[in-house]
Amino acid sequence: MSEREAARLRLRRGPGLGMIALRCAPHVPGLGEALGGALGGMRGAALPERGRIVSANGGAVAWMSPDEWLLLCPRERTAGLLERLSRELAGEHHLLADVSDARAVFTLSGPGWREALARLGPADVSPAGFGAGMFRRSRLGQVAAAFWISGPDELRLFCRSSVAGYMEALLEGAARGEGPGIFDAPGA
Amino acid sequence: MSLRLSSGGRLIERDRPLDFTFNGRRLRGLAGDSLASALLANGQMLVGRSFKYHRPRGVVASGVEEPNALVGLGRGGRFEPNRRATTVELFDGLEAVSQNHWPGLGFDLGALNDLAARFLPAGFYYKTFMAPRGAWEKLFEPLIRRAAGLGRAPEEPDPDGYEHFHVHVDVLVIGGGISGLQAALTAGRTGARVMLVEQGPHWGGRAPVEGVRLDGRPAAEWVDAALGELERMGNVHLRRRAMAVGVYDHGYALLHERVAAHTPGDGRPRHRLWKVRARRIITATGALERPLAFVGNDVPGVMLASAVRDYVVNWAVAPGRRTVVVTNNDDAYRSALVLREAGLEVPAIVDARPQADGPLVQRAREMGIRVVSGSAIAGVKGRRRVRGVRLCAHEGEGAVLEEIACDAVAMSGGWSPVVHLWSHCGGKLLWEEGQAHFRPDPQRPPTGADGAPLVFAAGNANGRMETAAALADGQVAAEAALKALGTGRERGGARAPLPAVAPEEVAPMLPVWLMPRKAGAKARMKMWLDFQNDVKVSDVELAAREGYESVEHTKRYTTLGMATDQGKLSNINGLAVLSEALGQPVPQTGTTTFRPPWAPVSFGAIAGEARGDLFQPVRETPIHRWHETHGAHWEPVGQWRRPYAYPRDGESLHDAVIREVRNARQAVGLLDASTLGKILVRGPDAGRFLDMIYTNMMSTLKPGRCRYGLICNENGFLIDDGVVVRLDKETFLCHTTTGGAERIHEHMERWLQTEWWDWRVFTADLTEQYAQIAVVGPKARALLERLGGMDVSRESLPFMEWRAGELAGFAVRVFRISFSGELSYEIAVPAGQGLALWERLVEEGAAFGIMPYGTEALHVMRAEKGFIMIGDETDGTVIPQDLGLGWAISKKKADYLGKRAHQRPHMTDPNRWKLVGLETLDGSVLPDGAYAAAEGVNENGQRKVQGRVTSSYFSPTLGRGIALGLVEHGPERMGEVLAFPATGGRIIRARIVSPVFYDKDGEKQNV
Amino acid sequence: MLILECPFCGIMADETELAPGGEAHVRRVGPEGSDEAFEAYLFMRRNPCGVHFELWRHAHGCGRWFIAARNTLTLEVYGTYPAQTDRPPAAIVRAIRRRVPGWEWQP
Amino acid sequence: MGPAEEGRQKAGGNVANFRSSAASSLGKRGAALHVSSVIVILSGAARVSRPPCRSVVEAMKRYSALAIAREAARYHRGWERAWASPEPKGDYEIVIVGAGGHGLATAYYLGRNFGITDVAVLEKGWLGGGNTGRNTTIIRSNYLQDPSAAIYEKARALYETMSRDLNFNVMFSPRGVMMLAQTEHERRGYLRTVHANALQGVKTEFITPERVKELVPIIRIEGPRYPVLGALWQPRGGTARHDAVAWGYARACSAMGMHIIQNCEVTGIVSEGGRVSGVETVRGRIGCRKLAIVVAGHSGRLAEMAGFRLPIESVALQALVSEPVRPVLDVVVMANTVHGYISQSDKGELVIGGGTDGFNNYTQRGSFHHVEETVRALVETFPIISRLRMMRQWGGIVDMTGDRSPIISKTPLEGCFINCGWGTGGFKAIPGSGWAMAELVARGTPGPLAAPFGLERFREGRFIDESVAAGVAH
Repeated sequence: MSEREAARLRLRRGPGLGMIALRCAPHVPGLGEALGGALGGMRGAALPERGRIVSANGGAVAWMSPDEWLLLCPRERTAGLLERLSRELAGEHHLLADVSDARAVFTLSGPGWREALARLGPADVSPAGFGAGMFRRSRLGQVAAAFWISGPDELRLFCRSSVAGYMEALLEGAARGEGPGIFDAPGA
Repeated sequence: MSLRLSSGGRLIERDRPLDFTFNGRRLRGLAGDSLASALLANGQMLVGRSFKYHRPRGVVASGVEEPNALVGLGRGGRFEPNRRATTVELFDGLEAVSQNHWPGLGFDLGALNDLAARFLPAGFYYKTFMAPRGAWEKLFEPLIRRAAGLGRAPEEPDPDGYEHFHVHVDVLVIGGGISGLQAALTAGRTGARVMLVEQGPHWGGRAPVEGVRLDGRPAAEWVDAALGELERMGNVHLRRRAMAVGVYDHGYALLHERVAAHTPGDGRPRHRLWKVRARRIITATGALERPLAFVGNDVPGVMLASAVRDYVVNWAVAPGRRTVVVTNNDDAYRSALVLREAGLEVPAIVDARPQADGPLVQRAREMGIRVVSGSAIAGVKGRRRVRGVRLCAHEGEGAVLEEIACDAVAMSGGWSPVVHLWSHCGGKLLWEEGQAHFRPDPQRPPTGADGAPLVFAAGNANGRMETAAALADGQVAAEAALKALGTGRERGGARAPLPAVAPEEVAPMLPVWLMPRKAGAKARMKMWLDFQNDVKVSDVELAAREGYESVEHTKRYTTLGMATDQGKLSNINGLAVLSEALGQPVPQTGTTTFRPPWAPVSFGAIAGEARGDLFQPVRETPIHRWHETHGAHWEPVGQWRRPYAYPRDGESLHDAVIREVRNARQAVGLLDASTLGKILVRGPDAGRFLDMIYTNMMSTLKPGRCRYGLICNENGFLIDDGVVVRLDKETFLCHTTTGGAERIHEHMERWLQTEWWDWRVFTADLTEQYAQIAVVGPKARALLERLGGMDVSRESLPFMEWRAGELAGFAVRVFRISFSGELSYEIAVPAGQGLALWERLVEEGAAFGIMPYGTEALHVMRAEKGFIMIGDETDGTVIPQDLGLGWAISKKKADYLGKRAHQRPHMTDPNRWKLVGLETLDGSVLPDGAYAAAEGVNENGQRKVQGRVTSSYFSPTLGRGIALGLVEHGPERMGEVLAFPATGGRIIRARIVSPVFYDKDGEKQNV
Repeated sequence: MLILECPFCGIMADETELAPGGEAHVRRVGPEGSDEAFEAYLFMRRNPCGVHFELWRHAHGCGRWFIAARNTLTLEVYGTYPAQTDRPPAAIVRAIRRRVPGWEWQP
Repeated sequence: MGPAEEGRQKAGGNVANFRSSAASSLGKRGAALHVSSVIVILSGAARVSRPPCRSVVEAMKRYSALAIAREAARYHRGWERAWASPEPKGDYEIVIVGAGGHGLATAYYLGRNFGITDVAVLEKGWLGGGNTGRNTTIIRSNYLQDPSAAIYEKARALYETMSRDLNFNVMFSPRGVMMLAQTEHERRGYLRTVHANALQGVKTEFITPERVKELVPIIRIEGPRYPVLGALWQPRGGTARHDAVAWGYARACSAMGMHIIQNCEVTGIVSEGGRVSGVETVRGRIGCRKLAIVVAGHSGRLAEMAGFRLPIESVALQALVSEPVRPVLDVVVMANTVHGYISQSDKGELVIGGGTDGFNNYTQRGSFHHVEETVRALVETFPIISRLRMMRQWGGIVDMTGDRSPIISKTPLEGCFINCGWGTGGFKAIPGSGWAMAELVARGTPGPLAAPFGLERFREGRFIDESVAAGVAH
């Protein structure tokens, strides 16, 4: 990759995140608090609206589907969080599972990430169509992926761990070259 | 002789010469040239040969519609056939070769066809080559095939790269002429997301060529200003060399961008395929000029009048020094004027109209050009080059009145809007008498997902042929599109005044479909409609005469419009000739269907990045790398790759499998079972749910226990199997086959979401969260005990039970299940620790002679035990009852998926084939998929059969071939010998035996 | 190339993010059903040239099954709604009637 | 030799008298009617024993190199219509809805095998304009299940002699059809097919990767993704000129005095007392004693008119052609693991097809991503095509049944028969389908070829499933 290209986009495998899949009815009393509490210090704030992700204290909760959430946290906190949540949700019909190892995480940094995604999938990743706080599940190349903006000029995405090699090659390819520069225009 | 003029040429840079070769000849062109203009500048008028008669062919157009000037470009892996010279941007070192001739372009033996042309009319091949029997196949077709094709295919793989790009816009404007620009301005000013694309390398379309003045300034200046404004807008994206090739349903538009086609090998992708999601689309795609049908209209040197204009104005190239213009409209007079202004001779303008007047005609006369009205061309002199024309009265039969010497002819039959993209998605057309062309019918546009109009045509493409009207139409189309968006934006944009354009007064054109109008049969055989495919007026008339009256029949019978230009020049003329032959108005004949792409798209661009390693995803288990470094021979299983076996140096695959089986049976083997599906099912209704999904009773399974289960679809057929584990009261873990993981999870979710949505059950696919390792063989327990940790003794972990615990410090779940018949433990750990545990097992197992084994050993061992394999014993037509699995179908349950299906007559038929074991009498291995023949033949003369082999292996354990099969009444025919006809006439005899070949009482797995 | 709005995510999903699931609102026939009823349930499809109700799964998204009310001839989409129902919601029926006067829902 | 053919031998005696009338009928509608009515009288009670019309070829003005030379002398002004374009009569003995290959073949064999020529073939648009004119022209019979192998092999055998039978060159080109085995599972499936075919009288073999490479030098057998493990090879499979098949049958039927009526959409089906008595069309009511519905993707709509439902779904299938290039591919190659099949026409175009859309669609337009998937697969398998270009892309509406096998059957409406559900594989079956359908319509009961394809199989759970051997693509 040329320096010019590297300036546009850097690709990194990781970080290894703790991931917990939670399925339960959204109206379960105290769910938001449970999640917020689990992440620490975000009372009731941690029930993201559909298609969104809320973050705090190095953790986050993403909306996966109407009755499914994904908790993201530092790896070492996973076990504790699992326990705590199953305690708090005891008695409620729910499913909790550690899926940290089932998924591979990638981080794309640099202004080129929008074009990289646009080369690989049908999602509208223009600033108008995809902004901070949004959590998009879609297709990249021939596999499913989910991505969100994790910082200025930084995108985080994950896919199934079995296709991590494919995804890495795919993203490296998409990071190469200049691209049409369609998102560079002011306010485009 | 075509030539380069000493002055002019708005697109060329005279101080930047470029060297290129044509058929090996070194030639020189200029930066800004197209390959066509550069060839003409070098006097190269003859550029190819036609498909059928191998007639000499010269450049006839200046753009994508070119049917003749097709060349082979580049060399080696970068060779590309059939490129239109008119759309190839010249670059230094370009190599081009002409096509479809032998031995040479000048002297081509294929041209013999031309002498026989009269014997080769449209569809002649349907009427002959039938006798004697076999002659078609052995003699005629091979001859025809030898003549097939135009250019040759490349012989090496394509070294270039391609990419895709997805983009979402409110309005996609197609066409960078003044109408498109005006549309983009109008839409862009409202803040809408706009993309404006132009197929060529230049903006502005024809306006700059025509010398149009906007607000008193040359068109080019207005174009530059418009581009400036558009570029400043943040919400508009401009793209040149991006050809819109297709409009698909719901506003999906395909653009084919030539990124580096003119700078080969510069590292950029050669083409980029844009997938645009547009809420509305504006087609400002201009119009195409029609040729005229007269005798010899295909001779090199006969060109479209507008093309002549383009070459002179854009590239300072003229097709000849003396050009006769022939027309049925005013527009062609512009070419005459341009030629004259360039100091070239125009001996005459031949105008089919009875009288020609109007401003353009006047100006031509004022410049001293002779205008011959009411006349036509009776014939063109010359074969490889125009040498002159013969004139006649247009209303007559072609009696020659005079001859005019000339070296070029500029023809114009009027203009047809480019309606392709409008039509791709169902847009309808209407016939415009005055212009004798089809244009988009605003009342019947293509509609989008919302049922509202999706595509809006603008400018020439909409039949607005004058500059002022075309400009205004761009604005109108944009406003209509914005309105249809329903964003209220159409009010947002300030309506900027349109530039003032001097009014053009144009005299009406006269529809002319062949000239002269009463030309005889012989003449009609020399009037070309489709230059590339050699379809003539007489061919279309023949089709009509023979009853091929539908325009589609005519097209298919004559091949009119089926050439690489897809009839861009020939279709309208062709169907007009057909209409006259049928004595019906053109609209009644209608058009053929317009299909994507508007112009050909490279397969490379369509494939995009998905080549080589990225062709399809490869799924890898956590232990994949280890397999790789330990010589695994891979077997693709879905998108996974699983080790088939681990052959050692000098060891054959077959021997490796035998070794792996023996070792697992005698010592201990290791299998990476991580690909098996692992679906978590949890909730108060989980048991009830699994009772529906599986044919077995699962709700009664006790926590800590495992049960082998079968899954049928509603049609009763067995689709998957696996071990179900009860983790706790509300939680089950369902193992599926490798291929079944997603399929079965989706199957479960579908039933939960679409049928039993009130049941309290959640599922999760945890297949990839865990690595699963099978430790198999008599020494398996000893090995685990050596690892240390949980108690794996028979007492505390019996067969078909599971425990959670620790092994060698790993937190694991251990399932005592066996697919091999041996003492076997399947150990699950979080995927991240899979490799570490595997390596630890290999290390500690050394003392026990541990060896990994692959899928083939797995198959052999399960076959020795008579265990079925989904995909081998099942094929989508087999029910559990066929496989002796009736025991796994609960009789107690009122319902399960497939239960009703199992009650149907054919499913309860006692004659269904049933699972048995098969042993060849000679110990050999039965061929895979062999059938057991029965006596006699059925009503269709097919040999009757009574069974078939479903799996067949050499069993190292028994030292002989063993097989499983389905046989009519099989279980009742133990000991009977069946005959299996194999390929090569051999007949292999095999005895029906029990499907369990090894450890019939299952003691080994239960120790 | 269809675009359908996933009623769960609110995303205008591209066809390549979705998986089709065949005719919607087909009632399951269990063990007690007649041969004819069972055959109809498994195989007899409306296959209309016009208004059609069809199951789709947001496969590369939330994984949810929803129903698209659309026209198989014009490909117009009248609306989408969650699959957890045995009949189209009133709003969808109204939307169809607006475009296809006199159209009636037949269970 | 099938029963119908035996019948033809017996009936040979009456042929002459029919032949002369048929000859005189060409282009003369009155005569055509006369002939058919003669037939009706001749037929009397036992319809089947009627004199079959073997005189098709004689009845037509023959096509030959000589005829072309003769016509060339007068600028080809002497050619007659390939088929007449008559006004519909008030009624016919048999009305066939759908003038595609299957409908026209049904009519042809009604005349040729059963001497029934009081037949009208009604076509909504232009004959051969449906899937007959939109497919990838592949002809093969390497099917796994007995009933499929029987009817497709019958069809293939009839293709071998079709040009001469019809005196119309349909350019049947038995260049060989190859189905690549790219996974172990596919390899086993094709081995099974080879064994089955041997007993069915279908000549196929399983060939090695080396032989594959020999037959298709431009293929990449080593993969990389899916190495070629061998192939199912049918040396006498191939292609034919699809339009010519419809035209050739139309010409022959017209010569027998049958009426082919284009632009005549059927709007309703008329019945009396549970028995069909005619059809309503945009050109008025046309009566008939028997009705054959042969309309592929539109079967559901016709069945609705007749008051019954079908286990059919209509979906879009797409195909595309490249620009013509010099021959690089002399056999038909099908790669089902990666969903693509390809052959090269006598004009030099690569003719390419792939999978179907998974949703109901009546637009004759498909989704581009299917084209993308197919092209991707073929570029990977034949790397040199990367720089060739897609010239044209189109779609057809195919009718898929519950088991993906066709229906040739009686219907709940007496006198009404249906032939549909050929899905993506109809073209190759045309002559066999017409042969079997003609027998069903003429006799009122199916012969051995059609019998297994009855509608009742879906109720009984007796399916004819070909997907078993991965033979999904056609």
